[in-house]
Amino acid sequence: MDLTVKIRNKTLPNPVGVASGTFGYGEEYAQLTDLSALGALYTKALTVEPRPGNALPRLVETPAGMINSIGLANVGVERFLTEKIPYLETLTCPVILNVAGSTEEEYASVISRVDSQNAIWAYEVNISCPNVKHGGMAFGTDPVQVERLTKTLRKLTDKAIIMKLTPNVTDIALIAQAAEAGGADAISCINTVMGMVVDINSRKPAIPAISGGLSGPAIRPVGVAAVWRVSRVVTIPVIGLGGILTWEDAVQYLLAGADAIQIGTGNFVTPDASVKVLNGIISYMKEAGFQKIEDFHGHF
Amino acid sequence: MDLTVKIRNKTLPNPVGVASGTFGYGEEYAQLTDLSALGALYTKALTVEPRPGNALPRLVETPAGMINSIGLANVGVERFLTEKIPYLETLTCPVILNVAGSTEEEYASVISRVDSQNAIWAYEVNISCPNVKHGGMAFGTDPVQVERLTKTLRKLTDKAIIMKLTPNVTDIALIAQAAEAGGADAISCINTVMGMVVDINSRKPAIPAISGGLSGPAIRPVGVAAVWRVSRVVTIPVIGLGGILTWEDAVQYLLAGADAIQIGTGNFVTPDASVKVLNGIISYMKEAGFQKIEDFHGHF
Amino acid sequence: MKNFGSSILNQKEIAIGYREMTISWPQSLEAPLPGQFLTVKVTENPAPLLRRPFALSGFDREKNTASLIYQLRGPATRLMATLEINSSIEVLSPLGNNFTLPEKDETPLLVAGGIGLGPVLYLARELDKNGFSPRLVVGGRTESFLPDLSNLKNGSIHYCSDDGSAGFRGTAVDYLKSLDWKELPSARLYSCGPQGMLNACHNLALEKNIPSEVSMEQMMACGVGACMGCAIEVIGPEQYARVCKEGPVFDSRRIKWT
Amino acid sequence: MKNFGSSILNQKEIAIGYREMTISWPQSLEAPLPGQFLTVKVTENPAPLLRRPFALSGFDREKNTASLIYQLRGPATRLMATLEINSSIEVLSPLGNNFTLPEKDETPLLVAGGIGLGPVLYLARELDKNGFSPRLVVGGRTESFLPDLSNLKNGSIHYCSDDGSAGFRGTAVDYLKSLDWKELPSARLYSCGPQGMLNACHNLALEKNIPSEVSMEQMMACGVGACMGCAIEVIGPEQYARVCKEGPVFDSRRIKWT
Ligand SMILES: Cc1cc2nc3c(=O)[nH]c(=O)nc-3n(C[C@H](O)[C@H](O)[C@H](O)COP(=O)(O)OP(=O)(O)OC[C@H]3O[C@@H](n4cnc5c(N)ncnc54)[C@H](O)[C@@H]3O)c2cc1C
Ligand SMILES: Cc1cc2nc3c(=O)[nH]c(=O)nc-3n(C[C@H](O)[C@H](O)[C@H](O)COP(=O)(O)OP(=O)(O)OC[C@H]3O[C@@H](n4cnc5c(N)ncnc54)[C@H](O)[C@@H]3O)c2cc1C
Ligand SMILES: Cc1cc2nc3c(=O)[nH]c(=O)nc-3n(C[C@H](O)[C@H](O)[C@H](O)COP(=O)(O)O)c2cc1C
Ligand SMILES: Cc1cc2nc3c(=O)[nH]c(=O)nc-3n(C[C@H](O)[C@H](O)[C@H](O)COP(=O)(O)O)c2cc1C
Ligand code: FES
Ligand code: FES
Repeated sequence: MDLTVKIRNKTLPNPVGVASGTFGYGEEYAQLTDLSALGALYTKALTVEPRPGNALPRLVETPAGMINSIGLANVGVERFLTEKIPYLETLTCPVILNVAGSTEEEYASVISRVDSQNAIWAYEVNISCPNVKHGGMAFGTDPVQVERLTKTLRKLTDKAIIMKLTPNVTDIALIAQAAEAGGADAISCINTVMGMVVDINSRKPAIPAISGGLSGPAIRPVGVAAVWRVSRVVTIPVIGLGGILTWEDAVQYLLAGADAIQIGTGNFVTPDASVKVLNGIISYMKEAGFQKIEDFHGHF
Repeated sequence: MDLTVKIRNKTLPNPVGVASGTFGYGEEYAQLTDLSALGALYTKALTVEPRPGNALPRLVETPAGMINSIGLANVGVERFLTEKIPYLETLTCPVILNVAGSTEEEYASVISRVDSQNAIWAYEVNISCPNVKHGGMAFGTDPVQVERLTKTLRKLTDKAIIMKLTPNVTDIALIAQAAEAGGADAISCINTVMGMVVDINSRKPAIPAISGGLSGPAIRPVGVAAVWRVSRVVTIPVIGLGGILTWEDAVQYLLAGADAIQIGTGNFVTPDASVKVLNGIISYMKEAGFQKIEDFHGHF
Repeated sequence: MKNFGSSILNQKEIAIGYREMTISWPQSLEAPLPGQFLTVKVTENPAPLLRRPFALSGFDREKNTASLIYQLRGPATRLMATLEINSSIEVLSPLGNNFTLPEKDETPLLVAGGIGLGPVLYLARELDKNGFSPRLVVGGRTESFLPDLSNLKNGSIHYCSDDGSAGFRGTAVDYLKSLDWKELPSARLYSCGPQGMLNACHNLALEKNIPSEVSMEQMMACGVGACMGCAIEVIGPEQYARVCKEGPVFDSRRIKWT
Repeated sequence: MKNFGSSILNQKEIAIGYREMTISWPQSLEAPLPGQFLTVKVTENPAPLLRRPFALSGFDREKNTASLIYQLRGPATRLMATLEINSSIEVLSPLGNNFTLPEKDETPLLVAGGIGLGPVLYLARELDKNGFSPRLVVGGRTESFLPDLSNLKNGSIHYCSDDGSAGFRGTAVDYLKSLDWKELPSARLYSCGPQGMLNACHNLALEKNIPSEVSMEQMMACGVGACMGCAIEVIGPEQYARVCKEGPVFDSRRIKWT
């Protein structure tokens, strides 16, 4: 059985990754799950400058989900290179760096400054960030900006560029096509869904940022639909995520057209969800007689 | 305490309605809840011609939610007038007719043909329907189409026109503004979120239409966020819905800027949810010292 | 029809993976008829969200108790199995239509498979009480799937198992076919169970030219006819019928078998 | 640190709305220290979704059992209260840091309010065992909020209630203020409870110039330091600290009180 997933000129050992922002840099989970079994580890978003993150509180639970307002809390490129890279170098699984910024130049600057690091297998570009030069609408909501950003970043590196799409758009397929046109090597979808909770006791939003990012099982049907639509219109691999808790959830994504998946919020509920999901996928493939990941595709 | 909600030139007795497609024409729930206590009853979508509805099965449960693919199953205008109006005439609560179509003319035709009926208090226009003349994208995804459709319908009736928005757009506030510019008297938001479930045993989508409409508690944070954004930019009343099960959920919507709310999927779980929610709102208002619905607004 | 808080008076395993639950019934509420169902709200948490439909498997007007037989399948039934005696659940019932009673001279043939046992058992007991001699045929894959049923006064129970480990070897429909149909001039067929069994019952009824009713299943949301979610395809002027309202019991000739 | 299946060995109400649960602890796993916490996965259903954090309120290395005290508040704790003895739950522990032990000559003053009782009680018992004479001050609104605590060998327990219905009339901090501080030259303060109580403890510690540790609370998602969700504002080069990793126990001078 071949579990590998080809992205650009390299292969992921298996289709099960852990999602950006939910797994730190892996160290925090090292005692709880086998990091060497991960198909990929997507790090927390990295920006040029350190960012402290959003005001408090940053989390609120919702029905079968949660909203986070972490912001892009991270140590910035400089400290990343000295404080995080040494640990990442010890990992045997592919490490995919999640990259964020407020301008095209910021994204570009992150990649330029870290690209020589061998510990980085590929980049996942978080385009849910507001573009400060374009009135603050997220990069990922405008196909023109997405194509341009992808093109710019594509030129800077020989590593794979994975564009991570936001579901908060009218037509996610259009955005995916723009990313592919710009030279993306793969698409990750979805990032969190915009959501809001009001605290009826304090009569204020539950998080100071008012709205935040909804994740978890509640949004799984949104993610599966997005993967289905995106995988119809692009030829590059699609990495599906959103609400995966169990291997059954992951298999839904693969059948809908995903080539790989990521577990985000699911890690919080089951710290070794990634291993369990991978084992479940393997058993399913055995029973179904699937030899490779592509065998999941084309059933409808 | 004044619970009324003014829409155009009339007032709803209270802010708690039951959502289109989840309450039939009221008859089915008559034994289970006090219909005369409803702030409004929004009927199943009506189209000019009868429609049998979508292929089977039409429902699938999701985490804290459900997906429906009912389609616009309804008896059409002719049978509506003879079979449904007589019952609706016996109701004392405001009946708001949910109107749907595949072209602007179809929407217009429904309203023209039923407008003389006194049993109809107002229209709620379901613009999540695909516009067959515009490549099948939903009316509600394009501000230009929304404004034009609203203008057209506005001319046909003296009854209130409530435009019901889809959340499957990049910027719902823009669509709401277009509706207001077109002369809408109120905004309902949200309709269902696009979602999909794959049956991993049959390896087919759980519903033949592939994707369907996600509703229930899972989407409540999406609805609350939409109401917040829309109520910032329009001056007409906003009717909030999506995932309301309890009075606490309803209060979240009101605090986020809604003037009224609707219960959809919640009726399936608790057949007399509407009465319970209304009573909960009243108790909350008493405790908070609120005199009227507007007192819910402006706390943040 | 009413949505009421009900007490769990008893529940026990009656076959591997199958449980019978007895619940209290409001005195003021009409008695459910064989074929009718209830829906249960299993938890106050929003998952599993939807109420779950179960057919009544018995009713005692004197004690005001109702019972249902359910199979452990997923989250809702797993939760139900953990409910202790005297704990309460929210029940909406009676819902849907019911089986038509046979004519005086007809022999009622009742076929049950899997989760179809409940409504058929209730019907068998009612018919038995009312002087009919129902023949209840219960099919399962192996012996362990076959519950031990209290005997009927006039009627009879026939077990069938695919592997022959109990009773007749073969399906319930195979058993029916094996009967001496000459001594069954006017029989009437009732069935509830897997789609394939119902379809086979329908075909047998056509062949023998006897009336036949099937109790159908479909995913439900409202359970009261409001959402159009539980539609199935039928033959007639309307393409679809609602299982929760026009059904769950249908003349098998009305169903569009696929 | 380990995520393990644990058996519920006992649980009982210890004050109105408060329960104590005793669970099994894997032999191979390190013992939790006072101040550390665990997170519980309360259901296999996806709601309530997140694991819930609870401080350890006791630990028995011989029996390999741990306990926690929890208040019935919402869906997760309501579910926990229904779990029967011998049923199992999934527990992730030990998490977070722990209280610093006092110096040999210091008098440990321990303050607990509401759900802060657990960790403080565990600390009191440990200190007591190790030859210290902890003074445990437990505050509640009325008598009915005050659990009956097993007595300490060397230490002492002081109840305070806002309405004077039990023990000292006033808050736990009022009680501390009422002490004769001349006989407490070197005290050390530990507190866990509502934010206001912690802040008052901090102010008292500043006034008396004694070391003071507080156990903080914040909404958590991962519980292991990976998500940055449980941040609180602190003084120092970094604006935020993670309650689950740098905490839950902090030097009260490090907290940015608001
Ligand atoms: C009219 C009717 C009568 C029924 N009578 C019985 C009975 O007497 N005994 C019995 O064991 N079962 C009966 N069922 C089936 C029963 O409703 C399902 O077994 C139950 O809902 C399973 O829920 P779960 O959460 O345990 O499993 P899940 O994993 O949620 O579902 C397992 C299967 O049950 C069915 N199901 C789930 N939710 C619903 C729903 N809301 N409406 C309808 N079907 C659903 C689906 O086919 C699903 O694939 C009946 C169904 C209908 C429609
Ligand atoms: C480090 C730490 C130690 C704690 N120790 C104890 C203890 O020993 N005993 C005790 O009774 N409680 C303790 N708590 C609080 C406990 O976690 C909440 O009471 C519990 O989560 C309530 O869950 P619920 O579903 O019953 O109520 P909900 O209605 O979900 O929540 C009630 C309140 O609990 C808090 N809460 C809910 N979910 C979380 C979460 N995932 N993380 C953190 N807080 C949450 C929130 O403040 C919320 O407003 C501790 C919290 C933390 C952070
Ligand atoms: C606490 C938290 C922090 C996150 N941080 C990031 C981030 O830094 N960059 C990013 O691209 N996505 C981030 N995400 C989004 C997740 O990677 C993922 O796309 C989303 O949560 C949906 O998947 P899930 O439902 O499995 O969590 C974050 C999500 C959560 C819950
Ligand atoms: C079974 C079902 C049928 C629906 N039919 C319609 C419809 O005909 N017209 C419409 O505007 N909305 C329809 N809706 C959408 C609801 O009115 C509502 O906008 C949506 O379900 C979100 O609210 P909820 O989460 O409270 O259900 C339907 C929803 C459901 C679940
Ligand atoms: S379940 Fe709603 S119509 Fe039958
Ligand atoms: S809860 Fe995730 S970092 Fe603390």
